[in-house]
Amino acid sequence: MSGLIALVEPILFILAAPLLAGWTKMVKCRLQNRKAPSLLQPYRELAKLLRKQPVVAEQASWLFEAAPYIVFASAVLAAAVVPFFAVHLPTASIADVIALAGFLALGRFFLVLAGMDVGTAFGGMGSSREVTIASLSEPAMLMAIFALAMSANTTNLASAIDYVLDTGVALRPSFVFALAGMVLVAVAETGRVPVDNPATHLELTMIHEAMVLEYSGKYLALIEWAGEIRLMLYGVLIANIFFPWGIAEDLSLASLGSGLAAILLKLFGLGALLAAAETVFAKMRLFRVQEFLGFAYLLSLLGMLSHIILEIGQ
Amino acid sequence: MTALYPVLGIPLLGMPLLALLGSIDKAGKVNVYLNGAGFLASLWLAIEVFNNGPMTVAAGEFRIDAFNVYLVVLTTFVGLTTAIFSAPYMLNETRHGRLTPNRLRLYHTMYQGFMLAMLVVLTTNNMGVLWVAMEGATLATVLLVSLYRTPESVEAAWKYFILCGVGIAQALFGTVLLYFAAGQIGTGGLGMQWSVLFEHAAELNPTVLSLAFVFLLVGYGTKIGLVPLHNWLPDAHSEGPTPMSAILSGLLLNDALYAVVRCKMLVDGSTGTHMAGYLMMGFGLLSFLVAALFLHRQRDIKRLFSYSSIEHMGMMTFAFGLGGPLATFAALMHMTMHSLTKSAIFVTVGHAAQLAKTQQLEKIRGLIKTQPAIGWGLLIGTAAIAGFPPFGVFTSEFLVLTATMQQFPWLTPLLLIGIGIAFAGLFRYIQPVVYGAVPEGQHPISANLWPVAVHLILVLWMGLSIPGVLSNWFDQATQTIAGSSPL
Amino acid sequence: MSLFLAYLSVQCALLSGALALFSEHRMILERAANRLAPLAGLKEWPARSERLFAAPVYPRLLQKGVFGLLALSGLAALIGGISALLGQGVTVDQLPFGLPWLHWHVRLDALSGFFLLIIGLGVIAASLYGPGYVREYRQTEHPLWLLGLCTGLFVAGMELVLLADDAFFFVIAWELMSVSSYFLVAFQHERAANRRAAFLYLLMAEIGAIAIILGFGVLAGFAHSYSFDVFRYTHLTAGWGTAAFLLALMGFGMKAGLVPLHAWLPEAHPVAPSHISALMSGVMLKVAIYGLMRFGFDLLGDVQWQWGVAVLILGTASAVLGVLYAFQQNEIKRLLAYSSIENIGIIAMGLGLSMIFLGTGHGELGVIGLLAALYHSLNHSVFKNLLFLTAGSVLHQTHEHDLEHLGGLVKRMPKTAVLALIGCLAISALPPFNGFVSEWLTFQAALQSSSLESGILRSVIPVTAAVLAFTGAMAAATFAKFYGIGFLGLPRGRHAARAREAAHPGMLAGPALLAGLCVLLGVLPTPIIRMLEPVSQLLLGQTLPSASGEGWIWLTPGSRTVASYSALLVVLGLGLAWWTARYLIGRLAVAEVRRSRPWDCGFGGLSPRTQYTSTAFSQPIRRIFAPIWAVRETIRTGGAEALENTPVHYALEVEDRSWYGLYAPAARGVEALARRVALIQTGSVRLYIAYSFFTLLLLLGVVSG
Amino acid sequence: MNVLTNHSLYEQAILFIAALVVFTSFLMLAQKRLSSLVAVFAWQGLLLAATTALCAYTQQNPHLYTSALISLVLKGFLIPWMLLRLIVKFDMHREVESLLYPTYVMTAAAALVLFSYYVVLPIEQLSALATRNAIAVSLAVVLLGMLAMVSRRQAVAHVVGFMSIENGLFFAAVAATQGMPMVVEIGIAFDVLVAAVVFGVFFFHIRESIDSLDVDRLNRLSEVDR
Repeated sequence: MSGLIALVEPILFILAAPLLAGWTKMVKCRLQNRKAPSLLQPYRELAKLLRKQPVVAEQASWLFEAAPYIVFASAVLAAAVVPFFAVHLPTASIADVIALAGFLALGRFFLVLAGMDVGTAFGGMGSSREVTIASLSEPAMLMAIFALAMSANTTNLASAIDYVLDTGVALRPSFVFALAGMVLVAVAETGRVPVDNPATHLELTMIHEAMVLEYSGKYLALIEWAGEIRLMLYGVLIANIFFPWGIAEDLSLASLGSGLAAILLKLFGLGALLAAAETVFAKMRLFRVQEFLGFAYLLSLLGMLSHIILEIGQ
Repeated sequence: MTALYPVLGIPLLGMPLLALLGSIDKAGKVNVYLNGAGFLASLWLAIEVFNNGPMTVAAGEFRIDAFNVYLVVLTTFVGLTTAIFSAPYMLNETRHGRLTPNRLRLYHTMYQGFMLAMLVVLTTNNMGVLWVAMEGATLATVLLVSLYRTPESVEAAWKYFILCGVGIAQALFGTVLLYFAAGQIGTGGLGMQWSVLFEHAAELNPTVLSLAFVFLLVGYGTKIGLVPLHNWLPDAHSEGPTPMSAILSGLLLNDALYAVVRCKMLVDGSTGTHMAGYLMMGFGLLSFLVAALFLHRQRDIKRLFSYSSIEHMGMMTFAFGLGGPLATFAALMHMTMHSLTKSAIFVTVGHAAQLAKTQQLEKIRGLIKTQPAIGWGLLIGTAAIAGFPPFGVFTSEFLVLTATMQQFPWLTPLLLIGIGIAFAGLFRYIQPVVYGAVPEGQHPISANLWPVAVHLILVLWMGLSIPGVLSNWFDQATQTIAGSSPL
Repeated sequence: MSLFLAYLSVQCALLSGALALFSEHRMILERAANRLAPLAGLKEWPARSERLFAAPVYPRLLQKGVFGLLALSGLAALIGGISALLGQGVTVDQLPFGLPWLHWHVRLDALSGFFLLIIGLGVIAASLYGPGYVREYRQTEHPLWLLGLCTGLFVAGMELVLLADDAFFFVIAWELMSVSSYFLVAFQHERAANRRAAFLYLLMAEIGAIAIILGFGVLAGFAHSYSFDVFRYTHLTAGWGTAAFLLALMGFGMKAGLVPLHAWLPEAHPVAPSHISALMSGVMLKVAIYGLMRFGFDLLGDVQWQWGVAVLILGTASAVLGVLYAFQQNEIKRLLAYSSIENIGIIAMGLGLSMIFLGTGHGELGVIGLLAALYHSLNHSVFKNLLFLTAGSVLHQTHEHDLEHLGGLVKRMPKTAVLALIGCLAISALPPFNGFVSEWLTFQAALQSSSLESGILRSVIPVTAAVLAFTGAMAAATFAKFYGIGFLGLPRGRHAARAREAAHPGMLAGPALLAGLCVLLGVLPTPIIRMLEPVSQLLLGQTLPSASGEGWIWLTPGSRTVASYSALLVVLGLGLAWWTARYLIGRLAVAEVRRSRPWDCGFGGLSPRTQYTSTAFSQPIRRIFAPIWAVRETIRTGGAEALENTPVHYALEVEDRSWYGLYAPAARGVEALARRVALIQTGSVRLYIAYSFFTLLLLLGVVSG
Repeated sequence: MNVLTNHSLYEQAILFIAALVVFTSFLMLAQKRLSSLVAVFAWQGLLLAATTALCAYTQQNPHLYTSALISLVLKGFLIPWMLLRLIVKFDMHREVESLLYPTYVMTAAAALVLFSYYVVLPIEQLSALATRNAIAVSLAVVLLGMLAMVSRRQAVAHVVGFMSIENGLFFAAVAATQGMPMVVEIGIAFDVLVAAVVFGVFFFHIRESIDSLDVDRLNRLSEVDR
């Protein structure tokens, strides 16, 4: 049974990822009084890209063609170790949350390299900006995670969720701050407004899109999909760590089903919030991003300090 | 018949011999043979002492024990190797027209005269004779300093002469006071003999001896080159012919220090306090630090190394002042290592100056490319003198440091800072000299680097492992001086 | 057995050096043989020797022998180190060198065994790589004998440091290591910059050695002996213990390159021949770490947590500043050198954490920190060696060390490029490579701070962990730049465009060996951690049984619920995902890949010059963290006409702030002091007499007063 | 207690001569002309010889007569004569050297005499000899000689100062210890002679190189930034 779950959970995760992207887009369009595409539009786009003939620059090396697979595989692996609708995911102990950050970094590393492989100005620019943002967001994210890990005394996601479930609903300042920090990081890491705009191809503002500008066809499909998985991943992380209630704590079908429903519900909520935020805020200049991420880091730090100062003695 | 006679006799006969032959081309060779014979004789003497223990010769006028016999061997050895170096070097100088045959004759004669004076200083038992010989050494070398007759060399020689003359006069006053103190306890005419004084040290009047020691320290300290009495030293070393710098640095300074240590032994026996030791430590440390700083302001390559001599003499003086078996052992070893290394360095420096046709540090460049043997010799020698292991200088410095650490821990940082500053001072100048591209007009010359190789290999060997004979020897000398053994 | 191998290794290294010396100066060898042979009774030797020495194979044989012996030395060190680690025993010996009352004490235990293993690995790789690399020196006038001799001495020196069991021998070996590597740094001494680097290196090595000697001096002052054995049983007062530790930290930190004592490192490492840079960065720095461990844990004992805080803070500063500086470098070997500072910082963080836990009585947590430090030492030596060697290949094939002139090598030198990529991944701490494992362990150690009593420590340590996270991300950025600019894209210069794969097989075999290790150490951390247990047993008196408690594929420093990582499954998972994706897309996507020109916004004229440059790549970070560097940016435009196209000259210098803050003032201070002191040497003989006169009066006054 | 009454006539004579020796040292400090400086030096040598002879007579010590002879010949005649010849040769016998701060020098000299007495005081209590004050006197002469060297710029004056230091030493040897062993005395005398010759040689060299005998102009070898 647990082996099956280990197989089904990631597959479901991966398959559901474009759905979240579609939902976010839909809500955003609605909020902006536009006509929304279908919820399934991302799936259609993936299918279209997969069918199209990929064009690869003649000076590209093998790395250019390998990178999308690595990006995708690392995203899939990350998806496989995050408890999605059941806490006790058998694969979860392969990697803890630090390793999870490592998987994401691995994917990004190759994406950055791929951006520089063709030797165009856009690619290099995108890569440069990407590493800049990543280097700022990664410590903030780990800081947020540490705040949690120190209270739960674990870096294993399953154990951490267990801990939150066990302690029940409590208004912990550390959690609040860490959550806020985590949300900001998630926005930056998934390339959403106000840090980046996935919908623009304006050279002065592009970050992620500049990197992948040369990609087309199946390669672009893989990268897009990996991006959607990553968005979902952050959503799941936030949902399951900070609001784990409803997640399946045993492997009975009923609880699994309710767990799935709960997480989907939570994700839809988060997606709507994201869309709302993207509607309200404008994209920042690149050199304002540091302030944004600095703020995220500060929040996470506050979270950890408040854990130490306020919570440990109790 | 003891080997002392040939040891002293050879230079004594060598003087008139070279006064006759000194101007011919072969004179250098004759000088080498004379020194070689002297070295063999000194080895013989060493074996005698080693087998039979301390001995006195000629009604107690000469006394050989472990302390001075090893310095005798060192003196004749460095004398020999420097003579080997000097033969082609001085010939070269004559060929380049820097010297006339008559001055070459003077040089060779005085070389032997200097050796004689040094050996008498070491072997005599009579404090008066010691003084006479020390003054004799000044007289023998002072004309060598001005051998080139340049304004600078004349100036250097004059300063050397006046300062050492005045200094040594003070030592004579100290000697008179010693004799006076001995007269008080009725030793009669023997009161000048060191062994007699040492035997009765406890009976000698401590006040007189303290005063005497001040005079002796200032007097012989001038010759050691202790700051602030050192001013003649860099001038004399840099302006004289290089072989002379080698023996001045390698031998004269040692012998002056030897005299001070002998005096200290007497004073310690009399006063029973550490006064003499403290004085020596103070002077030693001051010399060490000041000389280390001076290294940073040099323009002349020989001057650079003469300040390094002051620095090392300071360290030895400090170590002897520290007393105790460990420090004494270290100081004895450092004397040997410094002599060997510094004379080797001066040999390479002489060649370097000859091939670059200048002593100015800024103009000597790219030695390794010009003539690898000289460049490497200089670089390795400098590394050795800067105290890098596994060269012996490091071993002795390490021992000094640990001895200091045990007795005066708060002085060790000063010593170490001094070592660091001195190191930086040496290498900042030597590195550009040996490395880099060859400047124009710098060509290889015929050079005899065997002395350098032999010296450095000896220093390296002793750094890795002190041979049993030698360590025994140092040990005996340490027992003579400090009364106990570090072993 | 292990000690024998260690001796063998030292001897082989020395022999290799001697052989190098003689291969150039064969005359010495021949003459000696001709002299000695008749003495040994070989009557017909002269005739034979002439034939032997005239044979054309003979010089080549000698040159092969140099690196062959070096490889043998490395192999012996490797095996000796492993057997010392596994044997768990302590072997002691005495060598008949040194002072008459203090022979060289030798000791091989688990700690020295582990570092011996690191040396062995580095030396093997270098000796595989070296023959090809030094070939080009043969055409120039650089003396190969010097390179070989000093390499041999250098390796022997490092090994002797590990074997030394008394202070005297230790310092000798230490300095042997420094001096021989100094000659290697100064090897190409025509360039003034190299000379300056060598001088700085030697000077700082000397100052470091002085600090170490002082540290030992404090110990010896209490122990009245130089022997480490006595040190171990000597207990110092807390104040003196701290003094000794701080001195040792300064001395070893200077060699290891801890900020702010690092100034020599980025100067000296790049200018040595590349396989030497690899040894210096990859191996010698670890010897310094060894010294710190030996001194702090073993000799001093009684670890105080304040020491740990000092080490942790220095380590954190080194890590973050090292990587920030590395990111701004355009010179490949300089970049790698700064990255060494970063990694040493990470190792120091592990050590510091270990000390903090040990000092506060949480020995079992201290083990995690120690293991992290040890493991990162091993890892860093492997991947930094690898990167230096591949950088060396690039340098060798292109003669370019500036990233701005490189590019496109992934096509011109495909094998080297793959190896370099592995190195970059490993050093960027990306799973499943080895760098990740040790950083992960460091994080785990840091996260245990919640069990400390002191609130300050509890809050400081996680902050350093977050800094470590930043460091990791920056390291990835740095090596993305290194690889992206250097190997990918279009060649930015003539030399890069004409580069070819290195011809000598050793130049690929050496790095390949290391790359394999990067993967192996990344995938199988648990058995390696098991191997390290004797070290922690030796230093801390306890091990971490739980680390491998869940079987060999799981790495669980605490318990399985606290944290777990299984690199092997990660690799399998990645492979599975990749394969599945490939398979499915192969089924679904029908169209073949088409090759075409890249998108040029319709303007055309894409050229290597329009690529993003290295300077540009690092610009955002440079702007964000501007105060960290001393940045001098000059933009010079040619003409004044507003609408004219004029050439713009852009120059950027990014300099180390520590120069202006620490080193330059110190140098100026010495200069000023020397100027003051020189005032006594006025040249006036009357004044000199007056010195003598007043000295005399003063002393007389003192004595009679 | 009156010191003088305790001594024999000879001893009183020796003390008197000792006072004269110190006086000559003072005179040397004040001489502006080189030739009169040398003359004073010669007088000091003669006084020294006289003291030695007196000591020899009082103590019935024959070898002190030899010493007296040596110092008479060497210090009283030979060296002053050599110096005078050189001065004439260099055409300096009419030259007048301006002394630096003569009053200060004189005050300092007086202080030095006091200082020597203070230093030697502990020793004074030891000696049974009437000549015990001689140590203080000779120390004063030595110090005054050095003061002369510090305060004068003429190389000739330096030599005279140097020689007067030797005189002081010699005085100490004779008066305080009844002379040194013969071999030492001869050695010292030999050294002094050679030194005098060498000094003569140097005058020529210095004059050749700096065209004067002013030692303040011997300042090429300096390490002060200029």
